[in-house]
Amino acid sequence: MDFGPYLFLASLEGLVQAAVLSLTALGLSLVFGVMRVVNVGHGEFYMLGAVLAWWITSLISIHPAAGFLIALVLSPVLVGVVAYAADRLILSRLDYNPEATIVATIGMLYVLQQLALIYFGPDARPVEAPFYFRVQFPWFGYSGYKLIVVVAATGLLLASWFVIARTRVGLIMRATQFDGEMARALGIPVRRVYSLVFVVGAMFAAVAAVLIVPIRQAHYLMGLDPLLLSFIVVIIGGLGSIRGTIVAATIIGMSDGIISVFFSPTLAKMVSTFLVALVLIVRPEGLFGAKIR
Amino acid sequence: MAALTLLSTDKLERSFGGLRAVREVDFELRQGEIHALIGPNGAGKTTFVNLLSGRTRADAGRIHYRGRDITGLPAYKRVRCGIAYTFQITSIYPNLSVYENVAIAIQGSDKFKVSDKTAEAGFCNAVLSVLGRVGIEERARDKAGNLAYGHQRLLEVAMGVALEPTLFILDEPTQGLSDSEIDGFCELIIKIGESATILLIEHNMAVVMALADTITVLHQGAVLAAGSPQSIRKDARVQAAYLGSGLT
Amino acid sequence: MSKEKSAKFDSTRRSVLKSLGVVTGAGAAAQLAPGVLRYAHGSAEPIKIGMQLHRTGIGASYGRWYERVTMAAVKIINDEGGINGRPVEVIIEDDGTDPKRGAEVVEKFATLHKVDIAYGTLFSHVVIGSSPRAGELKLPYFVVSEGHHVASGRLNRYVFQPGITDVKSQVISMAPWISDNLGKKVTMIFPDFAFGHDHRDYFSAAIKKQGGEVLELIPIPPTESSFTRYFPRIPAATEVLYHVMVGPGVLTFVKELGQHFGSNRPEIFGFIDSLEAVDLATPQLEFLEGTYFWEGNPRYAQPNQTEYDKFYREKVGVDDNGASLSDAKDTSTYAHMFGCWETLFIIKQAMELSGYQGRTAADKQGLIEAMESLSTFEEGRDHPQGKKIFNGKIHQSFGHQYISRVQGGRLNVTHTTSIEDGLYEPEADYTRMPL
Amino acid sequence: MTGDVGKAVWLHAGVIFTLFAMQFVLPDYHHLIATRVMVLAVFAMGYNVMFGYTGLLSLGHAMFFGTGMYTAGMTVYHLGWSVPLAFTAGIVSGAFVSLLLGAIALRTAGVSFMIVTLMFSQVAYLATLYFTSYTRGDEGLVLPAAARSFSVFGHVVDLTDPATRYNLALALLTITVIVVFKLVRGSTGRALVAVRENEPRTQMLGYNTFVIKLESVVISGSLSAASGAAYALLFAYVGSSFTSIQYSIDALLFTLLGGAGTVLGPLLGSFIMFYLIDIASSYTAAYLLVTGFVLIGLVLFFPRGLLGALKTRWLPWLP
Repeated sequence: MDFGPYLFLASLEGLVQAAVLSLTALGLSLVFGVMRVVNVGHGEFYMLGAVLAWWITSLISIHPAAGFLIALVLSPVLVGVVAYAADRLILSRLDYNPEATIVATIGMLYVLQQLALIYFGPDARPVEAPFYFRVQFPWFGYSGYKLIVVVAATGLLLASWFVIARTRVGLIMRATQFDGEMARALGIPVRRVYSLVFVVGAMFAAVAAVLIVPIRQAHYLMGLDPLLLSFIVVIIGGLGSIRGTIVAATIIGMSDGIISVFFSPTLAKMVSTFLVALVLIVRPEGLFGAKIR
Repeated sequence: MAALTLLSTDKLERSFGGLRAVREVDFELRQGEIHALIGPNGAGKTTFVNLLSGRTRADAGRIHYRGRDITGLPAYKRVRCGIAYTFQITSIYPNLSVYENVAIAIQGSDKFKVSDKTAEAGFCNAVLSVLGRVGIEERARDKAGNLAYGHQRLLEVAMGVALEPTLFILDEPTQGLSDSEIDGFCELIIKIGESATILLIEHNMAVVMALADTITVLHQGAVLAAGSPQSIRKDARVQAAYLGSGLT
Repeated sequence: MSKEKSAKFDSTRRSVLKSLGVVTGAGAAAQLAPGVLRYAHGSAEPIKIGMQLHRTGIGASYGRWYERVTMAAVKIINDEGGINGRPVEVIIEDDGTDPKRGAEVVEKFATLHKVDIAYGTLFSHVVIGSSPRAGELKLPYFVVSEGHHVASGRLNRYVFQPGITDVKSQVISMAPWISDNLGKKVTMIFPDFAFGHDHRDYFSAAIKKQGGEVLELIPIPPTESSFTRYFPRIPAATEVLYHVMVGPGVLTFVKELGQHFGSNRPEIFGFIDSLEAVDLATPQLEFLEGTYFWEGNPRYAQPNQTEYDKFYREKVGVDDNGASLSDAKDTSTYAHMFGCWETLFIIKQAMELSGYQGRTAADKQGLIEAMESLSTFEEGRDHPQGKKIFNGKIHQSFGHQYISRVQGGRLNVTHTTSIEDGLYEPEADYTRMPL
Repeated sequence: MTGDVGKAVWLHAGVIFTLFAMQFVLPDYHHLIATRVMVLAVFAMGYNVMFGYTGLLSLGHAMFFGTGMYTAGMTVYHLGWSVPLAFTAGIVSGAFVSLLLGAIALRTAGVSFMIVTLMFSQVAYLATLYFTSYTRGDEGLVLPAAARSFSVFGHVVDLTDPATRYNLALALLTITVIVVFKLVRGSTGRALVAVRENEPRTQMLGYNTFVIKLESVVISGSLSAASGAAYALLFAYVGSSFTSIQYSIDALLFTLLGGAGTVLGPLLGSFIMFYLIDIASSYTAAYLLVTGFVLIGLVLFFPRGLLGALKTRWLPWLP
């Protein structure tokens, strides 16, 4: 294939990658930003979102589009419930101590992953795309659904930006992020904000997963890659910086997509990871983030 | 007493964001004196001593210690040059025994090698004698975190003493102590003053007047006045500053 | 040890199968989740077969079916009086399709379960990781892997692959047909590990021999989940796209292949591995219509189906479309799993030949020499896939290969290779190795 | 406090002796497991130097283990080096890699340090898959039987012999116990703990805390590498799964369970966890569920781990 179309395809792939990644990473970033804890189990919320989407669509055998839309709503809700339980039963009891939380969320990672294995099996599970059409470019064909994923993700990102920047809920969240103590003093129910943020963060991952699952299939081991990529994104974007997260996700997603096409996906992952190292040498606090202690 | 200059600063400068916390401070500390640094809240006292101890970097200006420029020296090296520092908010090793707290300090002073047995015995005695000097010897085996606040303060001083410093910077050591404790504390500081030069940030005027040979008054990051306690007491600007900030 | 709970997924990792005498009904064995089944009238000390199973990891879908086939075959063997009058007991350990875990499982078989033989591994990297331990522990190790590593002589005298033809032979036998009927300019897509490398090396060589050429080699990690990014590397001049893929991503792989090409595609020749355990009727696979696949054993019952294949399908619980009798969506790994069936009957044959009694050095030696003395397996109930020639020097079988075309959403065999097509000069001689 | 030292020395000597005696009573399989676990315990003890004593939470130790393992394995496989030489090479490369990683990663602290170590370890993992021509990717390297014996002073050591393996593993473990014991009882150990407990204070007592942390990383990394190298040479297989995140987490798990900041904790943790998983695995394919529950349970109810609890309750002298 000639260079032009080659690069074009690469960027399309990168775009899809970036779209899904920014949703997933945003969830992780929100949780860190507001609660100052790292959720190592984040990738499993993503996995759970995908697997539940398969489960839901396989239960209701109506038109795939309808089934998918139901899953798109229901799956993240269920994941949110799981996240809420995790927050109440584990994280809040640890008083959100950063290191304890890391260990606990690693534990959650295994619990969720292995339960998925027990109840949904070790096989990759397909989910029907709500609709299917090929966009035929002169040089190659491309899944129309993938393009829709990009659009949908962008919409969601704008919406969440609006919520965080323009609404009262967002204000409360930002206040808590800025200074938990002060927020408490101002009578903000910090604990409840934490629960909310943790749930929302998990749901972001789940939504991203439901969007991607018709392309990738659902599998109990699918959680690790998005987790690592999200880590890369939040580090480069600066832990807790929404803007940084989205910019970084686009950079990483595109570069990953493009390098994958021209060289090798494995190499792409290695490169983006090294990128993190560089960023840390130059700016330990990330490109956009505020210094973290 | 000998008017030998131990430490001096030249147009020392430090800002945080827009705020000039320390502005062009020229300051001189004479060997062997007990020097008090006073001033209303937010006058930049803590920032200033942090610049001296190396915990924060200066934006401009120079620091000379024993005639040597130490402006670029990292904190731990300044400590090794004999500048000890106690934090405004008590900073000890709460989970370790009182003995360990001081042991760490002594080891940091590089005066002991814990390798061979005889040295180890000597080391142990050294620790206990330091604890003795501040009078918490019998607490050696207790967990530092369980000590009463006053004793924790003493422990932190002990950690400073253990370094056998030439210059000992104390940031509001009497803060939160009861009057009786304060008296004991003053005696202790005088005792330490026999072997070290002392720079003291203090709010409690009684303490200042009791201890200080020299006083420097900081106001809005700049030196307002410097001199003997008597001269400072009389100084109109100082009174203005204090009254202005509602302090006495 | 626990009985099986969910029919959806067998949560029992090690399971012991004493005689299936207690189980009734055809196909029950396939449904039967392995748990402990007490030997109805336990007389003789059983012969223990340690099955190294891909129950989790990228080989899971194969593992599920390898297990069902094994149970079916063992039931028959036991119903007919076992081996040398002793019932066969299968002890299953999951290797997670991971070579590291595989080696540990082999050790566990030898030192904890004290099995007579180890058996049943598919993925080549697991075989390669496990074989040396089997050799050191002097544990006869029967694999059903397709890889060329056994025949290559890289392993050791304790490792056999009697039930299924190796990749080298498969591709040699099919290369002529491909270059004659599909084209000579080939691009290869293959998984980037031992098994895929066998395809890369031996098919490239074979097609060159036919005057063809390989335009591009595109290796893909077996754990990959998104494939479009690889397709631009397919040169426009490609006449034949040769694809073989494994792992959980296979369905995504073929779907994205379809999206990429649509109607204007080159000739496509795939190894059914790219579609094992995947229902051909899945939406978006229509583009495969008219493409060709290698099949080790035809998934769809053919017009000329033998009675043996009928019997085999019935016992394993597979319908005429190669799907589970109990769940038409549960497509089998039909092109590979016959190897388990045949391997077990060959083990039986060899043990009876050597009068195998127990785990003594002499008995094991006898078993191995008996194996090496075998030369042909005639088509029959024990060998439903067809006749095979066994080379004792390289511990490898050679059989017929099937080339099928997708027509009307099913696979119809259009060409069957002869065994001779796939024979090559032995590269090694295990029989010279000390025991 | 010399009495305490005495007690501690006797305790550790006792443990080592027990392990030595065990080999004569253990049945085959458990003999084998004990061999594995002793090697893995060295890995965990290395991890503990960093996590338990210095308070640096790393999720990248699989990289150090892998460095030792691949260096030892590849020098034997490709260059035909002798076992002792390969082992040494493994440790040296481990020290080098940990020095490099430390220099970079220690610019960060807390959670970002954790993430950075995780990232680097992931690069190492991907590298083992990417450079297939040297590492044989997913398939891994199998060390030829020929390369598995060496002679010292004329008498041949055969690594395929279980007894030899057991005692070599025990030897490695013993050396590690001595090294770590001396380390944490000595001045370095005191400095490590000081950094863990209160870094700013430690700085203001004249310590160069960066160097101390770097020291800790290198010691920790080298021990882990030693464990990896030993594992490769004893069990003759080198594979990418050993460098996966799973392995970094195992080190953390073993340490937490046994008790972070105690010399013997990781050893205890390794034994218990290995058996827990092995038993669980005979009931379900989802045996890693145990790992999950243990981690959560520990952090919720048993943050100090087993020996940690003992130490705080009854045995304050436990090093």
